[in-house]
Amino acid sequence: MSLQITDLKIYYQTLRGEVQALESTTFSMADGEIMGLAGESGCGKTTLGHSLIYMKPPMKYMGGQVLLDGEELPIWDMDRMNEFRFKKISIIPQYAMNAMNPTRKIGKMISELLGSRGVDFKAILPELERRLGLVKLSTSVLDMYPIELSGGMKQRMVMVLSTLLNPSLLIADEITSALDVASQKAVAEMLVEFRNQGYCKSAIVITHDISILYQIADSILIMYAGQLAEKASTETIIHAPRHPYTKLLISSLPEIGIKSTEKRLTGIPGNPPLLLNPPVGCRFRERCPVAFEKCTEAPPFIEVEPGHHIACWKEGETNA
Amino acid sequence: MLSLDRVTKVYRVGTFGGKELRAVNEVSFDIKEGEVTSLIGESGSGKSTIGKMILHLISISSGAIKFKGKDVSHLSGDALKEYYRNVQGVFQDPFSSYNPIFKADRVFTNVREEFFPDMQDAAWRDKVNSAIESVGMNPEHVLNKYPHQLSGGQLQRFLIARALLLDIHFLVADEIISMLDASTRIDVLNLLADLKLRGLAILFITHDLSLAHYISENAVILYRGCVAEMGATEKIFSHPIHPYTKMLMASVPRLDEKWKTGTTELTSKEIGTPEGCPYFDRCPVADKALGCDRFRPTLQELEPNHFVACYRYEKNG
Amino acid sequence: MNTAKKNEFLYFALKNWKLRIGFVVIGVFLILALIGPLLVRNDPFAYANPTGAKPPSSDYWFGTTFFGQDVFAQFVLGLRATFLVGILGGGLATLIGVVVGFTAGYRGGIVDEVLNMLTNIILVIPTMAVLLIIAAYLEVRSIFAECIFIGLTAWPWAARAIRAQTFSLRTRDFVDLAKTSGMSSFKIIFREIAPNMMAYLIMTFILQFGGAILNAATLDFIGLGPTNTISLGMMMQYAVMWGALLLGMWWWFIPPGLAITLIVGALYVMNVGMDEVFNPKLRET
Amino acid sequence: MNRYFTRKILIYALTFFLAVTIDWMIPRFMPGDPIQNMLSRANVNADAAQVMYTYYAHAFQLDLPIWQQYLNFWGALFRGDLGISIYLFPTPVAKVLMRAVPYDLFLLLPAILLSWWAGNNFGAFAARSKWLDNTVSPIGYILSATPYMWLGIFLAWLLGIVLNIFPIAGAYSFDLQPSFSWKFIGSVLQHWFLPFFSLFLVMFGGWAIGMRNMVIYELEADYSHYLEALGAPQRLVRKYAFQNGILPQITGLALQLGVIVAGALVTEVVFSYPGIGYLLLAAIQNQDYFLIQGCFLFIIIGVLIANFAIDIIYILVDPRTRRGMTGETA
Repeated sequence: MSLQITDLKIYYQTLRGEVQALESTTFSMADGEIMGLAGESGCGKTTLGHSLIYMKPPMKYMGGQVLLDGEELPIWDMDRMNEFRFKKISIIPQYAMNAMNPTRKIGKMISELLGSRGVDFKAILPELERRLGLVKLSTSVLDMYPIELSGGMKQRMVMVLSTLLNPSLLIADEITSALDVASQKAVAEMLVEFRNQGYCKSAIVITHDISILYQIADSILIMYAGQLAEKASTETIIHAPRHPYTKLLISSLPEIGIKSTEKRLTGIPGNPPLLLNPPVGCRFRERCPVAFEKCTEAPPFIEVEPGHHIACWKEGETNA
Repeated sequence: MLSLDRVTKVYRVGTFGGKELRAVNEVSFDIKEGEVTSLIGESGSGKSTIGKMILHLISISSGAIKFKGKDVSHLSGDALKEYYRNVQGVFQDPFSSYNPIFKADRVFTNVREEFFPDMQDAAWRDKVNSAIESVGMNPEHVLNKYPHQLSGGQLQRFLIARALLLDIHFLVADEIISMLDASTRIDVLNLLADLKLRGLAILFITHDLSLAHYISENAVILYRGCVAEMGATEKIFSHPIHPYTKMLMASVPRLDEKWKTGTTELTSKEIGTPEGCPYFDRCPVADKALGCDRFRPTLQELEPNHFVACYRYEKNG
Repeated sequence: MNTAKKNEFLYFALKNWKLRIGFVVIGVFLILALIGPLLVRNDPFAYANPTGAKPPSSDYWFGTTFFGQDVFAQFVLGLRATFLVGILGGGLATLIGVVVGFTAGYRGGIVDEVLNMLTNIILVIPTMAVLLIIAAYLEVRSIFAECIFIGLTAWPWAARAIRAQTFSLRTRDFVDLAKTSGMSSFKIIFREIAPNMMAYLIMTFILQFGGAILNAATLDFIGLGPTNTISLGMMMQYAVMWGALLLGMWWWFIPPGLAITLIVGALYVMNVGMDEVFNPKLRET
Repeated sequence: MNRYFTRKILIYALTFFLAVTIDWMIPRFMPGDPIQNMLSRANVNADAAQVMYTYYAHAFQLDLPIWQQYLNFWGALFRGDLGISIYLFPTPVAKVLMRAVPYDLFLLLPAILLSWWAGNNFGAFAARSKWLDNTVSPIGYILSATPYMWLGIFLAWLLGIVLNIFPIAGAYSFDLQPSFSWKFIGSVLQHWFLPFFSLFLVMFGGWAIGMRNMVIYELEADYSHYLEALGAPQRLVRKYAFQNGILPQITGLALQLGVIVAGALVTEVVFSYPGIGYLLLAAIQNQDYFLIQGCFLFIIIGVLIANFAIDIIYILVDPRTRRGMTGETA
């Protein structure tokens, strides 16, 4: 097991009260797994991803345990986490376009950053240059300022930098959403290549675009309103989902080959609940076509088949 | 219903406008009533500029836009107002479309003040209610609220309802669902399909090929301000010809098949002249012998309602 | 405005200590300026005390000048002048800034280029130098003329800030939507854009208010203030001119300068407080 | 970068043109006969008045057409001819001004540079913690709200009169002749300190507040968060924030110059420090219009030169302007 999360609970402290962004979350990831983390905006996917590496106020740790390669991550302690960041766990942030200091040459910035972490830049330079080649960047970018690079180039540069110390876990936050389709494909494929080369042992890919995950992820974890809904292999989530939310979500996605005149897709009526004061029990209850009395209790996230977890009373029952 | 005739937008950049940037370069196409035409392009392709030119929010540098046969490129005053009675738009960001300090209904009141100043309150209320109902919402649930109290999907429907208050024949839908969540976006898209059945002509601007395929009869593929390929959606999607369209089709993530590996070309090999084919530097089949680097290919109709701008595929080339 | 939002602003405004301090300080001085002259028995210019300079006492709260004039009487009258300059001078500067800023920001293109150029030019010129040379040639100077000159030279800051704000609001979709509703530019600026900038405009005015007071103090101190009244800056000028320093007459020059410092300081602090109230990112938690 | 540069130069050229035009216009378009006014109020004897009247009538060239007067004004300006001072008759204005300029530089350069340096460091320091911020920032606000002349008066009274540590008037002791002796240099420095210090303090407050805001903004920027997420120590994050936050402070320096100059004028008046400010006061009191106009021109030219220098420095320190990729998003 690469990553094991038990009962992780994260709230946001706001002036109106606590936003229950992530309810008791338990799941694990295998070594070498690329796990897609998907859901609508505000479902808690970014909260989950960020809490593992960089939990800054107003994010608030409410309990739970995170084990990476068997070692506990002190995610609630900003200072103690520093030892793990970059070396054991790393992130490609959503804002990769602005992630580099605009007034430093990229190479200089990297060397200063590595120096501050006790890594010898000179020693790692050949490897850095090799990896730049892998993402189709010339080594001359090290002598450039970030503004001289295009969006896609910056994205790839950050990708190389974030994984330079071969972290065990990489969190990739919406890395394709700002890119055009061509760059999107290239970046997504490079991520897989990085995993294959062992630049990161496993990765969590946070995105709202499920079709990208279908292309690159080994497994997909679907979240809804701060709760886990379903986790299974990519094929299963796409072709044989069992949670009602996943089913409705997947069936609402238009794909090439479907025309409105031939086959009308339907969305999910209603809106996700506000997390400031969410309903008790299953948070999908109000929009769920198969909800019943029991759903006022929160369903546990249980394994219904090997590698297939669901949090739904209906599905859990039929199998139990 | 609406036709573009060599519409061009040139921006002057540099000191005292020394350089020019062609955001849209001689784009021509027609949109018929009861049809959705998708305008597909990546960021910077000029697709939104075309939408804004149709809506008179950006001036046209050269060329003409005709609405029902009449040149509407340079309207002003009452004529422009009359045009807006027929042609309306909905934009990408639902939250930016509303003035955050006023209630969402203000978009309706603005329309009333400008277009129906004499209408009685009761009659107006009926008109608004029926417009809201026709976009699938309950007026009681959505009226009299602030934008932040409504969801993105509701806000976008609200804007479509606003357009329906007028006697519209043409709607520019500029990326209207790209910021909505997956579970709600399809319903807004279906709404456009319903409007089409009512005889509206719609220009659906998008970067998402699957959405374009779902909703539209015709598609226009735009690259750096130039039309690369256009025609019936079916033909383009089942039989893409332009190298750029082919690349798009191969790169789009699908749910029914995996990507074919083989890296996409990211770096340009060779820079062409500004007069050449805009796709020259990234094109895998570019050929200087054909003049790709020096002359911009024009659109050729390869089969009925299927046009391509590429020297490789000229009929007798 | 949204009632929920309005209450939220009010709540934070009342909770914000910077705003509270600012309001109290300004309030105290404003009251002093308004009712002070009514409390004073002595004509500020009359040589009330025949023995000349005297330190503060129950008769003369702030003492008397070298010539025996009542410092407190001059002080409260000077406060009036200070507030007048702040409101009129700062107000005029804000008004010009609003007109130029809105026009440049909303119109864009060549209009913007020209106005922006003009703004930059006036920004580079040390306005005080221009004020000096104009004032030097005027034989009779009134406080209103001073307000107008200050207003006419201080607007570029406001114009720049408002232009930038207008620019970013103008590109918002609701402005495009208003255009496609057939609304005129004038209507769009004042009914769609301006209401979104109220907080910003108030803050601009506050800064211009403080700036005008400081400018007026400089002019007055150099001897180019109004010729028909007294101001805080002029009090300091007279104090220095008649050797109050060497004579140790601290009561003559400390109050006017301290009052200006406190008023302008309170305005600056208020400005920060308002920024915190209207910009949730800056709120203290 | 070219675009940036041409624009700047154009603005400076236009500013200079406008300033000179104002300088020329004001005496000619103000109500009344300036020469008569001037002479009637200047306390000179009848003989001198006659000489001066002839001189000024010629100098103003009121008999020539307006455009000719304007062109001649420019011509004289380029020859360095700014007229003759009344108050120090018959010394040419340019010469009077040149005598004052070294004192201004001696006062302003250290005050500006040191307050800028110290204020920036102090502001960045205040941005470190909420506690520091809440105690330090109010000091900055109060300082920057203080009128220059009042702080000067206050310091002169406190340090000069009450504590009697520093002299409060002049550039050196009246009983000394300028020489390269320790005694003289010591006297110069003693006289210099108070005006310098009062200018320093007011500016210091402004820079500290500006820098505090900039650093807080930079610490919230994406690149800072990324560094922190990669476990970079606060030392490195703060270093970057400081270096990026200081760039707008450079432009801020250019924008503040006008205000600083005004502050320097009144400070010199308070301390009878023989720079242009002090000269200006004397000129105003003696109705010496040529000298007033000369002071005005000198101030403008000084500010323009300083602005230009700052622009060049900015180009040198900010790679974004150098690589010519500022702003333009096509």
